Amino acid sequence: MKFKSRNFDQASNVLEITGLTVRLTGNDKADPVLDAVSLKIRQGETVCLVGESGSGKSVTSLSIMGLLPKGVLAATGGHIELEGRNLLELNAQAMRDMRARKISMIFQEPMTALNPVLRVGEQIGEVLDTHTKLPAREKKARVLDIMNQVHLPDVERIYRSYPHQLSGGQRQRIMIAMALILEPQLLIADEPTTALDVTTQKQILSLIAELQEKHGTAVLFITHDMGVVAEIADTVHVMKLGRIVEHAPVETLLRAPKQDYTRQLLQSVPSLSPRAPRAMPEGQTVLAVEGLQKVYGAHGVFSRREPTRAANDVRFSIPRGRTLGIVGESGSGKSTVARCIMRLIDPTEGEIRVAGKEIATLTRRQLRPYRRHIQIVFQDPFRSLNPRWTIGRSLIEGPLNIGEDKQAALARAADLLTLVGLPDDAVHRYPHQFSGGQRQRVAIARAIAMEPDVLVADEAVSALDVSVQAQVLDLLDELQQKLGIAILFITHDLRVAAQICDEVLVMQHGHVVEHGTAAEVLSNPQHAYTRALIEAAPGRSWDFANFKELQGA
Amino acid sequence: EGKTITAVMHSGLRVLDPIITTAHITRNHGYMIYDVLIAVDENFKPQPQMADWTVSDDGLTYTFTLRDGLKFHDGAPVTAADAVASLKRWGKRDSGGQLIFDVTDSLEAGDDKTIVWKLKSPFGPLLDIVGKQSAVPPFIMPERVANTPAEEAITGYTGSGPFVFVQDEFQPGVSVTYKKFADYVPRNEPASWMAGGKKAMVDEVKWVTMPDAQTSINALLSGEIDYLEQVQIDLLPLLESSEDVSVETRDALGYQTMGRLNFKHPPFDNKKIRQAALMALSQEDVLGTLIGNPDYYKVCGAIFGCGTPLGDETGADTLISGGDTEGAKKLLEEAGYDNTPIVLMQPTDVISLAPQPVVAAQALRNAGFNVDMQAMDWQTLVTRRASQAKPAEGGWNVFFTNWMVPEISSPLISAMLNGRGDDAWFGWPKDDKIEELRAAFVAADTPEKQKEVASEIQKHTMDEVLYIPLGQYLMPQARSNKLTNMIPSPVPVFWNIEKAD
Amino acid sequence: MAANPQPAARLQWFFGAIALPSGWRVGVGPMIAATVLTLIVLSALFAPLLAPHDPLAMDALQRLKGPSDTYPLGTDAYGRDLMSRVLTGGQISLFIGIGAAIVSVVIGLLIGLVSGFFRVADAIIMRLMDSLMAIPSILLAIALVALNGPSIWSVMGAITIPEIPRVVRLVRSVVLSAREEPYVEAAMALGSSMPKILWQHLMPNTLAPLIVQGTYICASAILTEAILSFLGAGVSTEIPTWGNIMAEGRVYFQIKPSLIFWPGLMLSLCILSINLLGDTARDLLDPRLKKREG
Amino acid sequence: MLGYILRRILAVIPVMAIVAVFVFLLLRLTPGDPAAIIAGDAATPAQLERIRTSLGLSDPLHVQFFTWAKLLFQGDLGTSLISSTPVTQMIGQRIWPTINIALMTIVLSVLLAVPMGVLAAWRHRTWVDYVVMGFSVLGFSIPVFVIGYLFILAFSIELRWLPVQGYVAPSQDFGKFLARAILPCLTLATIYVALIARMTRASMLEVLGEDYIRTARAKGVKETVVLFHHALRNAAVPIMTIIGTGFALLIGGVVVTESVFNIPGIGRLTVDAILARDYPVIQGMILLTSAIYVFINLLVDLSYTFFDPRIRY
Ligand SMILES: Nc1ncnc2c1ncn2[C@@H]1O[C@H](COP(=O)(O)OP(=O)(O)OP(=O)(O)O)[C@@H](O)[C@H]1O
Ligand SMILES: Nc1ncnc2c1ncn2[C@@H]1O[C@H](COP(=O)(O)OP(=O)(O)OP(=O)(O)O)[C@@H](O)[C@H]1O
Ligand SMILES: [Mg+2]
Ligand SMILES: [Mg+2]
Repeated sequence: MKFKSRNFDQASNVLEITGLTVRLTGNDKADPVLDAVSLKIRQGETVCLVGESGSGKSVTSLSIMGLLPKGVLAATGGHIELEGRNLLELNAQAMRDMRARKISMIFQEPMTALNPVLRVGEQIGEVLDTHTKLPAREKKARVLDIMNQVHLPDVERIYRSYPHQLSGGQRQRIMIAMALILEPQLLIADEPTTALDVTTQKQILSLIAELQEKHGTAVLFITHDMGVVAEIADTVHVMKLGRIVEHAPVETLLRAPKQDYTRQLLQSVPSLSPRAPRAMPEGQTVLAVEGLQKVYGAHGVFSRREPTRAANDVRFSIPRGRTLGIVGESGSGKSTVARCIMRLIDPTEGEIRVAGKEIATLTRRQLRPYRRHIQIVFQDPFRSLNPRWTIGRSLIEGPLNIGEDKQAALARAADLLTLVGLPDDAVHRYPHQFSGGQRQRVAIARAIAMEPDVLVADEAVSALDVSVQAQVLDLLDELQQKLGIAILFITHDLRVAAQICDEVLVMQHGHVVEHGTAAEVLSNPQHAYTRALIEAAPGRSWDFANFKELQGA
Repeated sequence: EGKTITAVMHSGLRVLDPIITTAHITRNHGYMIYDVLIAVDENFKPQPQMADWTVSDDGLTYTFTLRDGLKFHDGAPVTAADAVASLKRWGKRDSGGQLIFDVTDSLEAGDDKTIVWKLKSPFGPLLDIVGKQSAVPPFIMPERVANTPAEEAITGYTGSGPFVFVQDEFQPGVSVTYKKFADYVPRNEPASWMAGGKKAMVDEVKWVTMPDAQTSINALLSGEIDYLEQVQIDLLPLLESSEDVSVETRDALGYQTMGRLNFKHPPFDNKKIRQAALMALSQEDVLGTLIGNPDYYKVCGAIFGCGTPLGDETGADTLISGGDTEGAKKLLEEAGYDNTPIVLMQPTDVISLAPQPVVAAQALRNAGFNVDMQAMDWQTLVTRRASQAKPAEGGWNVFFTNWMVPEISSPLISAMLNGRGDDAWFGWPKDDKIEELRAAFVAADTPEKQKEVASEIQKHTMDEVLYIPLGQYLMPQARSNKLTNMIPSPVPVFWNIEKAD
Repeated sequence: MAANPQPAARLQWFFGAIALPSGWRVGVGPMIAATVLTLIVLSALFAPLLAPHDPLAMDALQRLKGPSDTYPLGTDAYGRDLMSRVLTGGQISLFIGIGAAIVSVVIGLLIGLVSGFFRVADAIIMRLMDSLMAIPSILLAIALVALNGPSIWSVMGAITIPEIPRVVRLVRSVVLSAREEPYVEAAMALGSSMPKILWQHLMPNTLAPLIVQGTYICASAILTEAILSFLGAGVSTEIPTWGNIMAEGRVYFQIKPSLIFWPGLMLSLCILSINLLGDTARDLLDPRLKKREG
Repeated sequence: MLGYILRRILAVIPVMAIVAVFVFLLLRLTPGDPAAIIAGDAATPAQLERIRTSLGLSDPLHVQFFTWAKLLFQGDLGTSLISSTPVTQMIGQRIWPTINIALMTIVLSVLLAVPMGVLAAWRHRTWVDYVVMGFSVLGFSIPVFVIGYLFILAFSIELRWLPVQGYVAPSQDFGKFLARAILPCLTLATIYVALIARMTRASMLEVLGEDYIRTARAKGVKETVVLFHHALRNAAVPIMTIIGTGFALLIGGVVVTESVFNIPGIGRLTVDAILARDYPVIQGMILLTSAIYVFINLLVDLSYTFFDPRIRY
């Protein structure tokens, strides 16, 4: 692993934050959201800000931009100095002048950060309208130029497109173009790649690096992905509960973290090297899929949509007690397969055999007795539990459906909660009284309550912080050992797949392109696509948990 | 730029055939554009209008002679053939007309100018009926129009009257415009009610409808309109302070308000119970609520109206003295009233008809009647009163209405005095005695004899309770002071009126 | 008149906020509204005790009189006591308002649930509802009332029918979005039957918006009743309602404004309070807003 | 795009068909006998029967319906039972005042309400917001006719600035038209403004919380541009929707306002027709207003594609 190791001692400061404190307005008693944050960024430097969700990364960036939500959050102390001026003291007009000219920002969600009803060319051009007085022709030329610089294809067409007509990566490039067109001294990027798949992420990261090089821009890069940090950072700041707990040049931090919190954070990052292969058990096949195909949206008189072949000739089988991972980039058809297997949607073709019974063609009513054999855990822990139901009610819904006695089911629900590591009095609480990780445990408990043979986990840990993610993965592992369930684990994160799967199946455009044991697929990929996926994984040669290079990389 | 009178009439003009409907607004429209053969003057005496007449000594042949210069609006001369066709069509619709045609031998045009009407037996009041001013006067139309079947509405609106109907500007229910008919030749006599010279003194008359009483008063006050045919008496104070506007009673006879019982169904098929209902009611209460201001109403027990030649108040003592609840109770008891509910229809949308049922319902209840007052709009009431079904099954027992006094001032005209059972007016009394009396009235050849019979009819009507007169009231009109010389006739007419600049 | 459901909007009347036991914070405005509404409802309920006279008793000699000891608010054109009529009028007006709200919400909820969940039924039901919506409600109401006679029931029916499609649309849209929630899919995966999912998972989502919509329907029904009376197609004049007291009184608007003023005041206060409470309920019940408040 | 437009237009057909059947049944299955009305005070049962036959009212229901529907297809709405005028002609005479007043009201309302709503959302929870919302709630709470009377009392009778009533076609004398149209438009606008301002505010509040608004601010764009260029266009779809569905409200208001201000429009025509049981006119009017409503909402739907490029299915 090659880290950046430039020295910035000579470089001038672009931004210097000292003792920045941000509080909830009208609530002085609550802990401050930012507690005396200090941070400096020098010309050409990339500073990464890491830390778990809610630690105050975004609030820091919004404070710099002067975009803290009015009436909710307010900076109550400290300085943010840029070119010798304290940004906190500027009036609204002066602050507006700063934006885009001196400091720019890219946001996390490329899907929502662009105005859906304006053409993207116009949106980039608006920066020029606001801060310069260029004639229309020149303006357009500059916009096209920056669009070329961010490597957008066919810029004339894209200039006239609306955001929804672009892919996520293209939209993020538009955001970057918008941020850099006036060559600001500081670029703030708040998780700019989290919503993108790995290959696109790689492109965007190298694009930012390239432009930074070209324009000498200082970058404040916010992320929770340690891999990304390893790839791009010069200096790293670690945040926890509104404070900066540690900061150091990147290599120093990754090799020799000083604070417990940092060590813990790094240790939670799953390794890309596959787990040790488990002994193949004798268990019978509990789920077998054969020639599965799903075509979306092939009807509608005036609908001009092309039918989407989201899954094509997918076949696999899982024996008891084993975990099969499905990986692939966004839109490759992973969820489609999961939903077909669950019969939440009807497959177009193919066989699905659960506990020896073909269920692909059963009606909903006929299906009901077989439901218990196969259960699912969804990605979003905040939406997969009915917010109006107590945890207990959610947990016994399935058992009641298969005729279990209510008292017995409730008693078992309490046991299940203990099993997934929650207090058993949680039965009476509501979902909003739990954190995301805890909710995901409840969701798992709900699935387990049916005593299924197969558990489908569709991105079940993707929404969670790395530390929480690690706990949930451990939980799944433990349950599998105790109960002998087969797990179908869907993820786009190769690190996660490497840690939990026995076998891995790689999907691209609805096709299975590679299928083998985790060790084979991840260490010795055959298909070009699989190789590209692995290539793109950031920090793939660093073993974060052990603070050293990965063996054999 | 000619002179225009903008008038707000009591309702919107929708039906343009003055023979097919009895609606007053259509009659008023008729007087604007049509002329009549003969017409009554302010002394209730028929006078020549389009025609003079002679009567044969045996009273069997009437000969009318058209005067010179009569022309339709399309320029064609008015001929006797036009008049004959018009009279015949009228005779099919109008109840008075029907009586004459019952005894008509022939009605023919003698030549272009003479109309000869031969009867089988003498019919004293023929001229009174042909010359009557209301409830369908025989307007003279071109023969081609008059040949329209009596059940269908006419579609051509050519008259020979002093004003021309402007078809293009007609909006049913909203506004109607009349232009002065330049070729109209008025009679030389001074105008007196519907008789005499009809001289149009303005170029245009525009009737507009205003659904809101206050709006029309405000419009008059602000000079947006010139004339308001009816002013609600309660609203008079709004007009009193204005110097530009006069409030006056054009027509000294006014209206009679009355109740009608349904003779076909219990309990009012029982004479005693009908009498009890009459006894329970008090004119003063009804009029006080309906009109309020005593200057504008008159307690009057005469079925032919007070101030008319035949008016006589016999038998109406309780009505005019405040009702006799106790007497009514006693009568009810004697009659063995079994508490059958009586369906009383109340129209909610006509201001001059809404209060009567409310007051009556209260009075009837006080006397021990079981009253089921059902509110509805006037058109529903009109539909429902035609139903002979049982009251519980969509029929009715009582309703109230108003007539202009000239429309009930004679037993020949008054629709409620028809006693022919199912062929009679709504309520359908089968009463041979009243039919005899009406025949006697036709046969009476002097005013004195007529008066005698009329007095019999009054007595009989009150005894049988053919209908319950609830008193007489006046409707003041308001006009801009620019308008002068309006004829004080029951029908508001626009000839003779002058408008200052 | 029909008020449509509006998404997130907050109306916090005055800053002085009062904390309710459950931790809900309600402005002073809604508190006043609740008090006013309670008073109006109570006065209507106890009208027979409070009214100084029989609201139907007429006195021909006391027409259009001003306030006096016997007639605290004066008399109307029939010499009836205005105060007694206004008090009693509240009964029917509120009955129509609340009745219309309950009936249209219940019917709309049932249709909307079915329509939101079953695609086949949806196409047909929504065409029907579109058609019902297309008929302007006041015209439909006038037509129904004029044709069926002006009973309380026809007025209520006339007001209710045009509201149903709006409720259906509301319920349907909630169901459409809620059924995409993972917890609904989870319930399916757990083998819950369609009716069960519909009633236990989806229906509760519609309750909050329905309560809000219900208040708007209630307010608009009371107002529509008044307008129908104004147009001569309301409840029988023998039964006083705020609407027909005003309709009868409108002729005397310039002579005796109190005939419109008092029922109008009661009506407006009542509707104002209901609307305010509806807005407050919407804010309290809207989870999105709660989330944004943090 | 074309598919979307076509689909929307085709969807109108079943809706109007159901409206037609509904309107027909509504009127024929309920009591009320036009023959009795035409016949007048002195009619005998026999006369009534003859009139009924001549009107085709004695035919079986389905025969009446098909006769009516066939003529409808030829654009013939029948002839008024009362005034014997063709319904199309009556509507032709009466529709312009209504259209002019309604259009003016819509324009006036949108011009007033949208800035009000935007302002309220922008100054969320300040006195500006409370005033706008207060006005909106109030606008819903006072019956239209009371507002109309109050305006007349104030502006026509006390101040004498404007005429009390009436209507003059704008083509005839625009000044006079304006003088007479202002009060009815204001009266009608109160509810409509309340409705639109409310929706604008709610919708803007939602949009102002979106990420792209933050993006726009991060570009240093001025607040007015943020509000009117970025936010309002995104908030436009629900606002357009409420303008469309609020049109039903407007029709209701028109009926009342036309009575109060004595405007010879179709609102009054309808009320008069209903009270007179003039079936062909009622049918024609309900069909027409429904068609206008459907048409307006079709336009509103199509306008979505203008405001939101994503709607192209
Ligand atoms: N608009 C807001 N209102 C109230 N509290 C807020 C608001 N925005 C952020 N906070 C609080 O500030 C703290 C820091 O939030 P912030 O968004 O900066 O976290 P983060 O580190 O960016 O997390 P993530 O990785 O999830 O984006 C959190 O506790 C959050 O609850
Ligand atoms: N309901 C649907 N109708 C039409 N197309 C759909 C539908 N759901 C998914 N698709 C399409 O099917 C393809 C596969 O989608 P799927 O959700 O299975 O991908 P995925 O691998 O789960 O992606 P991600 O990692 O983003 O969750 C995509 O192109 C998607 O656009
Ligand atoms: Mg963040
Ligand atoms: Mg997926």
